[in-house]
Amino acid sequence: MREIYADNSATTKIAPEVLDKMMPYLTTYYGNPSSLYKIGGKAKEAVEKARENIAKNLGAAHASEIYFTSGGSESDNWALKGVCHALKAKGKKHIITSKFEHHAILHTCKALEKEGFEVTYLDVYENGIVHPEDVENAIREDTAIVSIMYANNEIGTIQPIKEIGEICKKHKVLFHTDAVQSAGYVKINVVEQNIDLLSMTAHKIHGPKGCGLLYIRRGIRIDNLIEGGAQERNKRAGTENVPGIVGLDAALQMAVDTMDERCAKLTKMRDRLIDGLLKIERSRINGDRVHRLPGNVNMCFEGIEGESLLLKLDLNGISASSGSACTSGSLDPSHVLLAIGLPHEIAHGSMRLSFSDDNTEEDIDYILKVVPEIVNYLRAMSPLWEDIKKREAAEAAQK
Amino acid sequence: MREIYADNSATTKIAPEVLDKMMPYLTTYYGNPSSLYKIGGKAKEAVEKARENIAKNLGAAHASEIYFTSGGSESDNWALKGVCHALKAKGKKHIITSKFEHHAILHTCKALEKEGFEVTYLDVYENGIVHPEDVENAIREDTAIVSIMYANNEIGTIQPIKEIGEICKKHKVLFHTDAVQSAGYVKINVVEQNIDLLSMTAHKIHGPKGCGLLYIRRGIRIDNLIEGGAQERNKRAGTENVPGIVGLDAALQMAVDTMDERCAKLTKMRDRLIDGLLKIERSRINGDRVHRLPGNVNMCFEGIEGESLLLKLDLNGISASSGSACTSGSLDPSHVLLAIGLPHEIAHGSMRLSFSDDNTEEDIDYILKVVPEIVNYLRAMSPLWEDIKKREAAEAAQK
Amino acid sequence: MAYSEKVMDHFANPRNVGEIENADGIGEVGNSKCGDIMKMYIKVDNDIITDVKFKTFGCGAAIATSSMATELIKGKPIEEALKLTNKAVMEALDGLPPVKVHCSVLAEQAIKAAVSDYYKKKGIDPEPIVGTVPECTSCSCG
Amino acid sequence: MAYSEKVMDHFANPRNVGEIENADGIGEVGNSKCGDIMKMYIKVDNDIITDVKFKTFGCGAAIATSSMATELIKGKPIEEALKLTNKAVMEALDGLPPVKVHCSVLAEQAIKAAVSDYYKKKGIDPEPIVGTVPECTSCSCG
Ligand SMILES: Cc1ncc(COP(=O)(O)O)c(C=O)c1O
Ligand SMILES: Cc1ncc(COP(=O)(O)O)c(C=O)c1O
Repeated sequence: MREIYADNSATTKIAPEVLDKMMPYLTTYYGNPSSLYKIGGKAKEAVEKARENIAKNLGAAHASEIYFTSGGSESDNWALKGVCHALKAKGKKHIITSKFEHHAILHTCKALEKEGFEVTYLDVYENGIVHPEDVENAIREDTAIVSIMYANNEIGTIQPIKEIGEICKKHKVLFHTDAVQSAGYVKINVVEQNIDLLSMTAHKIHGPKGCGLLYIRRGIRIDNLIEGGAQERNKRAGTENVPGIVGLDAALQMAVDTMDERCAKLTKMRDRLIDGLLKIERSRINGDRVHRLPGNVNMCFEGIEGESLLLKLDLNGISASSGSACTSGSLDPSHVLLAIGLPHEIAHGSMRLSFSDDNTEEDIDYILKVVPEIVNYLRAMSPLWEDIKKREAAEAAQK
Repeated sequence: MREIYADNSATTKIAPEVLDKMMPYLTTYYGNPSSLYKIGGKAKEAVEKARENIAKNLGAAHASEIYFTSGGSESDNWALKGVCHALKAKGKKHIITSKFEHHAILHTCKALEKEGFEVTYLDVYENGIVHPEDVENAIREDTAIVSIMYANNEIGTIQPIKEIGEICKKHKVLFHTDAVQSAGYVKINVVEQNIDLLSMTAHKIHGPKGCGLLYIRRGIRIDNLIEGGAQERNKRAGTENVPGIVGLDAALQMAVDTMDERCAKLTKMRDRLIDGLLKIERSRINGDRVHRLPGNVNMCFEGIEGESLLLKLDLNGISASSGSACTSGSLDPSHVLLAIGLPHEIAHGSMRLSFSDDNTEEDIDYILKVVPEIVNYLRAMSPLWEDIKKREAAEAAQK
Repeated sequence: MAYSEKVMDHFANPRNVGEIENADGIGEVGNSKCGDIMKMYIKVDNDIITDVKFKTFGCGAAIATSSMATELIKGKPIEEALKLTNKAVMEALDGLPPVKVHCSVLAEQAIKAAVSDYYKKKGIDPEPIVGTVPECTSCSCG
Repeated sequence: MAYSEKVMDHFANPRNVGEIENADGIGEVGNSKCGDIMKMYIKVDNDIITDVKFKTFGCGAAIATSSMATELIKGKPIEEALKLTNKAVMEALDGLPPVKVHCSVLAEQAIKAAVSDYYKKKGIDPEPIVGTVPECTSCSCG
């Protein structure tokens, strides 16, 4: 059976080239970067080279604006809690974000609400895109930070980051963006896009799990999330995950180098797949078709439930997801799909396929063959589908 | 030239056996453990197997009491901030710790002091050991938590954990221990030792950097440090660092399996080295000689400064440290050595050698040959040593 | 979501899928907001459930529990079918993940609902025999 | 702590280590609490520093800056030696890590202190020529 990994938004395979670059730091250069002696020096050098190169790839003005973390969730938590706690003394107590952020942002907002901060959750409309004017309208005297994700993890919609950045700059409000999903797929330039803080993680771009970063523009006051040793210029304690950092840099570099060609290829595959799957009756694509990550396909098929669809896909060799991996196992339907206005019973039945460079047009052929079969099979045993069909028949008869 | 790595308290080389166990998860089983499909299932299985096995090796009653983190610093921060924030509502606002904890604890305490918590920093006396009765005397009505490290990272002294645990239990106060340095070198049993929370990190025991854990006894109320997805039973968000977790488990298992023999060997090497180096005039061993990690040697040589000693050692192929790696580069002398009562000028001149199973008796021979030569060389160019000698001569003449 | 092999077997090859044309009893439980709907059809002869079929909209566990439940009551006296607990269904499937326990509850309820319907159709008040079929409570949405 | 090759060279093979028996001037700066003490000996002939030696208790950078500073003033007129800045010492060493800049300041001060001592010994008030040798300020302990 064909095996297709189509859940690259959840996590990716470490690219062999990336692992190769990490290996010396998993074996020979194991020293502590903060130490004096030679093998520590090699590790230190690797960390600082990675920092410089990453800064360049993100358009940051200074390498020292890149702080390594354990991943996207830590970066998101640090950005919001760190800035809010630091600005609290200045009377700032308001946060602006959107309804369909990742839980690393939304749950952090909830925690900050408990502490007394106020949060505005902006609408993302039917196409899954925040309106910059909504950001502007929501800004208050006491707004500490605006946090809008660069691209959504479930439906892949890309937000007007530059416009939001300009608005934040104009009103002198900090702007954070969770770029976990977009890094490596869009051209990021934190200076040109007026981004003050940016979260990233390695494992979404063929790097290792357990390593991410927070870009913090120079001069921004931010409290520490993890206190301790003097690592990361006293801002983030803990012995540096040297192989992870090297892997993060290698992965981002590879993504930047291959971006144009890779995205063109993925966009073509994506659009053919969407067009093909939309031929299934009562199917829909979730989120804007144009402002969309090149590898993201998120669809609903009425009358069937998401998990059984995914299990069937798995039995047919296709690894997919119904949304964010971190919530699978929960009974609630996707907060993202509810945010774009889908009713519960349809939100329960979503399928996210997310592709990487490892996928091929043959994969798309196979998926286009298998998915309609599965949908038909599951609909045949669905009482909900039965009802839909009966309703249709009744309506047709009325006419 | 002989190359000797003698800074295993800073970090260790990943054992080849451990890396072997990690490799499948760095290559083939890259799936997200929270996902539905098969390669995610393999990852999930590995994480849960590691959790169970680690629980067993720490004497925890339930696998679900083990929470994976990015390392020792995060675990320490989470333990203190999480418990204090959760117990604040109950009027608890006091923390008991010691003067020579790792900065991950001390700086977290400072941050909590800024929030209004009160902290008692217990004396560690000349031998570097906390007195359990001091803990008992410090406990107040509003004490939220006691945090005493299992073994000190600079001078290797092992604390009376069981006794402190009993006192905390008696007074119904939570007890956290930072076991980052002791794990793998002492028999830990969280139930028997009345430990409520325990921090560990993989890279100190021949596991990978960037992965650690916090043991949290069932029923303890603790706020999250990193919010987001439902990972770690909703307590610690972020895509699991599967290879890291597998490596942490493999490293701890190996350490437990080899503990008796390895510690006996290390103790013998350590004691021979200390005896040999104490023959150098005006040298001293820091910290208790008996209640001490088997691989730790921490000495001062009057009249010479620590960093130049370390650089000389490095030029002679020996990787050592002057204390904790995270503070090297700072101008201040070790807070640990000051805590055991050394004056500044002596505290500046410490050398920590920390050994692992990879070290040999031949290493000890070589160090015993090289260190006295370096000490003599540096003293010959030290104006401080000149003064000491002059003072000695004057005192001798007076008699 | 780690499903047992039994669950996966019943999901991949569900037994008794479909409808019964002139069913003696039909029960439907759950709702689409919850994410699970089970519909069960029974044929009864001499107080024996001679045939049973189901249709389910729902997750893997919902389909597997439907399938297993039908197997467990097929050919059995009504009295015995009514004694089938969600626990027995779970055990027969070698367990379910905690978040999926509600599916087994649905399966138990679907049977009761079908039997109730059978009695109602016969003009017998099902209440004293079947009891009330409670709403799915493990499902907290709404 | 990444030291340049130059620093490591001057640390591993320090030039002009030792004392001068009948030095014309001796300067000592720093203190042991700080972790660095530099002692500099000069021999002066016709306002030319004909010989210079040092003893240093301190880190690698302290030893290297002492060594480099002595090299830079050896054989030079006093006037020129007094113009030597910590920046020049650092540059000659291809730079120092930020936390080690104070070592180069100490080296500059050690020279000034030795020259002051030389003038004092000659009965000349050094103040108008050398200025005051300030206390090490980059060193915040005490
Ligand atoms: C006693 C102690 N606690 C905490 C830590 C921090 O661990 P990590 O570097 O994994 O964050 C260390 C070592 O760095 C340590 O020795
Ligand atoms: C948009 C977004 N933000 C944050 C995260 C969290 O990243 P990590 O799993 O590395 O903590 C993810 C993915 O899990 C994501 O998709």
